[in-house]
Amino acid sequence: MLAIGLSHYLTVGAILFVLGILGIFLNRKNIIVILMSVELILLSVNLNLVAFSAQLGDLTGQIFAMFILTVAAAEAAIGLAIVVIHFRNRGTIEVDDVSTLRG
Amino acid sequence: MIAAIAFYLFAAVLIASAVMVVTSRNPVHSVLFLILAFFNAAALFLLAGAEFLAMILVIVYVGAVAVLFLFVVMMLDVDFSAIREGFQRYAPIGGAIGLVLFAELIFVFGSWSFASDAAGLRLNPMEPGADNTREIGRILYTDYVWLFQLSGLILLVAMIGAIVLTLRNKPVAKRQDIGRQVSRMGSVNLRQVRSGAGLAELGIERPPVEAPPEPKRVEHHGGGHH
Amino acid sequence: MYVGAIFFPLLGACIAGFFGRWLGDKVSQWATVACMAAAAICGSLAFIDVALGSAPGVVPLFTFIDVGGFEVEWALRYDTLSVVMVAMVTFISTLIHLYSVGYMSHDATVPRFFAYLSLFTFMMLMLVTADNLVQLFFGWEGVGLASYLLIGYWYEKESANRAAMKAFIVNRVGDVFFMLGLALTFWTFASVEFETIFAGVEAARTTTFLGLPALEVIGVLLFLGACGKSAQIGLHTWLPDAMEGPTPVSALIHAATMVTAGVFLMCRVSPVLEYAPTTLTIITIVGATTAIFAATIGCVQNDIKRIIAYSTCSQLGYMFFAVGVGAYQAAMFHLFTHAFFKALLFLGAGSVIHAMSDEQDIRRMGGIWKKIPFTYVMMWIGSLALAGVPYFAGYYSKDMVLEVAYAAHSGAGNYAFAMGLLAAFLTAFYSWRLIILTFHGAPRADHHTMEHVHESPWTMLVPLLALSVGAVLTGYHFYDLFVGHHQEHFWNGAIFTSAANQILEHAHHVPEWVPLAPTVVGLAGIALAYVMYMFAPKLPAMLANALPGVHRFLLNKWYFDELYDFLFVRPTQYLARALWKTGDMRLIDGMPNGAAAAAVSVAGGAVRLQSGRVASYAFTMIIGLVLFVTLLLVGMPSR
Amino acid sequence: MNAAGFPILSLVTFLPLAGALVIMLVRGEDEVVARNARWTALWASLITLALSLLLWTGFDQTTAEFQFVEQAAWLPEFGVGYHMGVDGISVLFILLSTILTPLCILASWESVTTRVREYMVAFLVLESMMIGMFAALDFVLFYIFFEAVLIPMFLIIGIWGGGRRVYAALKFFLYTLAGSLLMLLAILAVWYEAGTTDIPTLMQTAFSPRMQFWLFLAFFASFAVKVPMWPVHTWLPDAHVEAPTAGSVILAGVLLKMGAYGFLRFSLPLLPQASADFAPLIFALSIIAVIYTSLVALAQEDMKKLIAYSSIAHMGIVTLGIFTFTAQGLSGALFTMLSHGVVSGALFLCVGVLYDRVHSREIARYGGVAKIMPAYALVFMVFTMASVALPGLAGFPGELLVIVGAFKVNPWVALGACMGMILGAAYALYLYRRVIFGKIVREDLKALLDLSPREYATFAPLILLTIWMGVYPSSFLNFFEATVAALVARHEAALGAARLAGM
Amino acid sequence: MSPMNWTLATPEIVLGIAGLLILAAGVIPKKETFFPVSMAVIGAFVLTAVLVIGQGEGTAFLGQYVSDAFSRFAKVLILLGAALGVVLSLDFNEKAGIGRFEYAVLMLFATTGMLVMVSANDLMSLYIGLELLSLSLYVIAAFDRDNPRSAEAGLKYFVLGALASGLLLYGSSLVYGFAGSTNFDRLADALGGGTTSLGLVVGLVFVLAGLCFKISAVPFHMWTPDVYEGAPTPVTAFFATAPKVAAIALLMRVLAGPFGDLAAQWSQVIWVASVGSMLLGAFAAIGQRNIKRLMAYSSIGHIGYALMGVAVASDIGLRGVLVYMAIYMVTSIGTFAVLVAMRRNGRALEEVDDLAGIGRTDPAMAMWMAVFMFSMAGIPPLAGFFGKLYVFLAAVQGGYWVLAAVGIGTSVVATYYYLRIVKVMYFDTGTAPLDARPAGLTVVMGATGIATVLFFLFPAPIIAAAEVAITAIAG
Repeated sequence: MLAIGLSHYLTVGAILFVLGILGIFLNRKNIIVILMSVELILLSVNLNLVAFSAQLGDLTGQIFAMFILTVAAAEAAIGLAIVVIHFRNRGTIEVDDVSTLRG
Repeated sequence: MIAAIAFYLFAAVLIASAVMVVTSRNPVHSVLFLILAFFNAAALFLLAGAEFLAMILVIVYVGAVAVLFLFVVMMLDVDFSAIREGFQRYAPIGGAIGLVLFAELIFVFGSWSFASDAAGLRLNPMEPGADNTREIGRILYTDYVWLFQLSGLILLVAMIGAIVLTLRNKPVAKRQDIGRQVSRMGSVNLRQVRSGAGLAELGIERPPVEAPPEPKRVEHHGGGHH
Repeated sequence: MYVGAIFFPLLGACIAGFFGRWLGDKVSQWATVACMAAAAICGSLAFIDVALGSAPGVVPLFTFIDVGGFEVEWALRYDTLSVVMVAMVTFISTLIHLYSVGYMSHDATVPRFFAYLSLFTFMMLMLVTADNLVQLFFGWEGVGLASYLLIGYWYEKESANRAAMKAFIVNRVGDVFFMLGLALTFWTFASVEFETIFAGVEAARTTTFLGLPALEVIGVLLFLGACGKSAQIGLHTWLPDAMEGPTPVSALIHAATMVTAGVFLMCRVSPVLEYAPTTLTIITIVGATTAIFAATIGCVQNDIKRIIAYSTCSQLGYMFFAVGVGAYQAAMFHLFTHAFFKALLFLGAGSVIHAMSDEQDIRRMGGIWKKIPFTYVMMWIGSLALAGVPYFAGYYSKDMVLEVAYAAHSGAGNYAFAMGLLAAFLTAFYSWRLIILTFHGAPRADHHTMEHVHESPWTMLVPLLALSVGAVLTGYHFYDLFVGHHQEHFWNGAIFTSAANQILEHAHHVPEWVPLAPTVVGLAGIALAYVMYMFAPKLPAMLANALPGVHRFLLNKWYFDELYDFLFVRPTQYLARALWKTGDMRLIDGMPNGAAAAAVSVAGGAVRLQSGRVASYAFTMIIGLVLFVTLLLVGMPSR
Repeated sequence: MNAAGFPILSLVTFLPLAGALVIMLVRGEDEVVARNARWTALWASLITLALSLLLWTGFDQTTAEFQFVEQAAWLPEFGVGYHMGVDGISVLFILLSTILTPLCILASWESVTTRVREYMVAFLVLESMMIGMFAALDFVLFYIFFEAVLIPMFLIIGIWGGGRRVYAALKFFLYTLAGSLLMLLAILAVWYEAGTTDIPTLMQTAFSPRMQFWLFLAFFASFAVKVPMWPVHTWLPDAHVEAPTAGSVILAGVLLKMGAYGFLRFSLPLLPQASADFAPLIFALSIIAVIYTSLVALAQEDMKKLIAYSSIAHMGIVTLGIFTFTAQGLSGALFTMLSHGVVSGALFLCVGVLYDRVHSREIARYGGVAKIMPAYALVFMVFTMASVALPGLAGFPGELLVIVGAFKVNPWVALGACMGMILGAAYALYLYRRVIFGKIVREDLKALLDLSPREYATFAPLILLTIWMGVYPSSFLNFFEATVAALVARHEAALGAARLAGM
Repeated sequence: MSPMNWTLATPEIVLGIAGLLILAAGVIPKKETFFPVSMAVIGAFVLTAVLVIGQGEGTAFLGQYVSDAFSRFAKVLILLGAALGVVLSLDFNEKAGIGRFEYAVLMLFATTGMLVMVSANDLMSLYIGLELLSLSLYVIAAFDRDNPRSAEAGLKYFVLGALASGLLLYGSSLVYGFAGSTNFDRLADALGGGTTSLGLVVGLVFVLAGLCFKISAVPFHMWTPDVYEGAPTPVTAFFATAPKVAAIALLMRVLAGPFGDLAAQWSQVIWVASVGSMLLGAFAAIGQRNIKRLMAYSSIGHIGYALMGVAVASDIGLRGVLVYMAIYMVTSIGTFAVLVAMRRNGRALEEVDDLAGIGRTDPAMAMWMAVFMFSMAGIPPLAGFFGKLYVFLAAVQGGYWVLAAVGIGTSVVATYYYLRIVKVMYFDTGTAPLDARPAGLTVVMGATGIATVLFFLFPAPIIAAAEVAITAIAG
């Protein structure tokens, strides 16, 4: 079914996944980039699911991916809403400034 | 062969743009690279035969989510030049951890095996040659109606959330109030106007402007100091 | 009657102690005197019944303890040994109660004093009538308590408190050995009842304990206990200090009764001692040493009561070495006579002190014999009896003691005899030193005191008179019964002597010079005292200057107090503080407190991880994830 | 059901709790609430006392069986039940608790003026838990009561205590908690091993030597802290010093007994082999405790601290007695526990009397009290003497029996215990001398009043008990004679069996 | 394949529809409808709870949904916690200016999500339920939007939550890839086949990571203190109770059900998480001054104890977890009722020291708070002791001595800070009394307090129920 091996897809997925993770915790810029990193992670998951779906010849993976897309959209909306109110309160969306609560 | 070349090409661009998403200094650039990444991912979906998902990815992600990102980036009006450059000081160890994780995943994929009866356990096996979109549509609205409805609920929650968090009833904001419009009888004069009469003839109708309230007069008694 | 003799004093103590405040001084003191008199009558009747009528008996009261074979009854054992003590104690105690009526008349808390006194008598009677070691120990500790209370009677005096405490604690040291002896007795004989013990002695001869004959160990332990109570050398230090108490107390407790409890105990366990020859030897040596040691100190002391106290100590040594050579009867005899004349001496001294407005230092007395002639005579009688001048009570008993020591024909016996003889000389010497310095010569007290010197009231003089009669007559009168030809009938088995022990018999057949020797040395001592203090008053000072070391050594009581202070008191105090401040507060508390501090610092560290930065949080999560994945990939060796 | 015909143990256990509930429901002015709380507490505890006297009269002294047994399902699927009952070991401790509580309430009548309601509630809850602990015949039930005691005691020390009360309360709580949690593990292990926590059933169960070893260590951790044994004793002086008078009384009178009770109830019968193996260690620790703490007591400058240290020394005697495994030693230990409960409780009350008047526990602050408070001096003397084990008073029979028992096992151990007698006399008399004797130097002391009628009422029963226990101890010893005999027999049988198995 | 069997899911459907109706009803009136909407939501919870109790057994929606004794047990707990959570918010939100009806509606949808979670029998339903819960929670964490702390809390929770769900999904994808199915029953079949692969195990670990985030187990706990502190107090109360129960119930179902055969693997992970949580919960709370933050660490510690039961991987252990969570939830709600009531001169208080002296000024509240603290410390006879008893019993039975020992040690340390609160309330003297508290809070405190105190009288029913529940998933 797959034009190219499963492991290729999985590897690409893994790279995206790791990039997404690195984007979250090595990022010092703004929070929106973190949200985008989350999108990358979800993308990698979708890639995995699609690859497995194709490999197994089973549609469940794609259905799963559908739901993930839906939820990711909702998540993005809420995430951005929270970023907005945070910005309104603080006037900044720098990552390291989100640290008044600690200890 | 072509498929392989296409895969490598799209995968390479995908990864490159993902890297740019993470490392780009300007968030607007990040969003744009994200869009590029989505497009490439959609292409990879297509290669894997998931055509419907590929389309959805483009429509939903590029059309809605990415644009939303852009919108917010613009709206927040952040002074990006002030944002500090570079990674955190523990970037090396972070990178190392990332590498370890990646290595482990690769190691795992290298020895990937399926459950012995995986084929028999499939819930929705694909008919050979069936239309991907049709099939998905069929089972999504029947077998998965429960989750489908719940996803709707999630979207509703997202909507409520976004509104409740960001919507402000500022007294100065202009909002449409249908009820008020409908019930607005006395303040607007309806007048029979001859058809064809232009502005030049009728002039611009304006509601009577209330005089601004007079500033309260302060009585000065005796001219003494307060 | 048997019960009454014991419990009348307790009744008196309760009346005076609990209701004294409401009854008033007069009523409560006479109530106790009446109770004592009743007890004395009961006691005398019991003496006639039991000792003279040879009708011993046991009055059981109720069960004290009964645990796993460890059975102890409250019971009153009346045999000759105890009844001698009962009679003597009740009689002397009655007299001293009477004496106290006069002596303590100016005191603020008279009922308290009488309550203590009666309580003491009760405890002493419990001690002597005990049917088992535990009850004996009850009395033993009880008299210790009463003694503590009475020594510390004037509790506002720091020295009195100190002395009281010292008495109690030094006694406790002895008591500990008593208790151990008691425990060993139980495990040897499976009982602490005298009857059972005595019956089992024969069988227990082969029992060993830690490789030693059990009987010997029991004997030594009990003897060490007795040493505490009877102020033998080593544990004697409390007795002189005990003179801080009111004089009647000194007379009753620290002369006539309590201090002799040790001797009584030794006689009581004579069946055991009979089979513990080594113990007997130890007793002999310790007793003899005490006799001479206390006598030497007595020669240089200046406190009138302390001199008599050392004399008591010395006389107790006599009794002990009499026990040590197996002549329990002789020990009892000396105990009996000693009670009278020593009480007489103390009461006489009290009368002197009373007359001298509470002055006790004989260096500030002198020249008062004409003002208090009655007391003077009494003191003479007492001293004569003490010195063993013929036909006074002490003569008979002391002679007997020395004779048995000689008759023992053992090394220890000879040592005892020699020491006893020397001590007899010293005894006579310091007795007359006391009399001369107190009554004769130029008055050394201030004018004011001298004006107030007066004879004591009749309540004090009547007891003196009664005791002087005893001091004169008891020796002659009871010689036959106690140690003479009627002794076996008299003791009626209350004192056990093995078949091999014929010491009394031998004592009657010692060479002629032996009975004479004490008298001779006694007279020599008296003579020396006259020479030194009457005729050549400068001699003592010269002697002291000539032998400064010896004098200081004696004056400081052989440095026993200093030694104990150095060996026990100071290290204890130091250790107490060190254990508290270092051991408890620093080391032991240091652990939990340190753990608490460590927990707080760990907490600080844990909290510092919580930096508030989202990126680090995510980083932590990923590290955790990687850790878990690695954990499973590598495989954890064990859980 | 049982000899009394109705669930007397449960009644005695939970009656104080009911009293506490009533007090909690009282509303109104502070004054009124305080008064009502006092009287309610007193009556509740007195009725409890009266009921508990039925235990005294109804107890069959001839048998080692559990009596007044009550059983009810509680957690049947786990083998945990509500099982109450008493034998010779526990019955007198229940009585001790019920006697001391009213006295404590009386003693706090005037000295506690703040938050009286809470105070009385805490005390009644405390009483309830103590009684329950002694009556529990189920291990889990026991543990619940055992631990629950901590809560009211923590509050009593912490709220009504002295200057360093917070430190003391926390130390008390955490120390004991740490110990008992280990015991909890052991209980769980026993539970798992035997399938039940019913104590009479467990007593029939034999554990493997290895298991016994670990179980003993865990029990030991808990009970040793509670006793307290050296070197985990330091919580006690602090707790005592800071606790209010009545708190100290209960602490010394009953709570300290819980550890020793645990040894008797669990360590000995359940783990005979390990108990025997560990006995030398216990001896060593006990002797150290006796001598060490007696010495430390000698150096104290605070009255309560001194008495607290003396308590540790006495408890050293108790542990010593328990691990002699002789009838004398065990009975002596039990008797010492009882007498110490009465005597040290009374001593703390004595300190409280002075503290109420002068508000200082510093020894140097006093002197010459005998002059103005002769009755008090007498009372204090009685208890001091009882504390130094003067024959004829409560302290003696126990110590005598322990020493007799210990002598059989090891004379040197007995000698060590005897050292405690000497030192005990030293510190007790030293205290008495400095406080009661001497001249009055401080002006304010001259105005002190002697005992009030209420204080007489508090002390009278204690004095009577002290003398009764001293003169006629067999009336108490008879209660546990049969039980102790059975205990010793079982212990020897178990050891004999183990020895046979070893061959 | 089981049929659709719609009616089995009645409770969730009813709750969801009720939510829509309430939302609609709340929007229309002109004035703020917070109070009536909250009441309606509570009513909906009660109704749902009744339905849950009467719910049948079986699966629905082609195996995506399951109803059994376990789910019913958890659901009743969740609904109880959620209802009380709404009660706690009533007065507080009004005073804090966040008394908007959407709050209650979001609580309702979050609860719906939780119900879906505990009934999930498929990785997808698991994910959807979890996200329904999470998204609602993100919003209500930031609900006090003008308060920077609340916004920050929401942001942190969101970012880390999104990461966690990413991990969960990645794991799910691997599991799906291995087994070819997302249905739990089929997963169990696939794993029962005897073949396991590294991929599956790694997938499992990722899934675990996602779930551990929700229950805030170390090392996925980092959000907890910050979010607890920043969010409005009633929100914190809600966070600490019902979602915890739901998440741990889900965890148990996943581990005991489909992954039951991999117990040897996941038990190690849970072991580490348990030990870490206990240690962190005990130590990090020591120095805390903010009482909400302290409660956060405390909840981490409690999760550690609960995980002890999971790690043992036996019926007894799982039963212990259920009992533990039930008790923990009740006690927590009581505690938070007290925290919500901490208000002086109209200002909400959050410092431990603000409790000073309430033993005198507000004895009833102090008493209940003390009861809760002692219960959390595990002192008998309070309920918390029984929770610990059961998990320790499981650990001992399983021979997990290290776990038990760590549990003991951390219990003692943790007791210290619980006692510190009691100390502050009773031993210290306060400045001024707190404001009078609304009756609702008094009722909640009293009810949970009495339940905590009297649990020991009748522990059998709840334990029996837990027993039955566990049989349903593990038997």
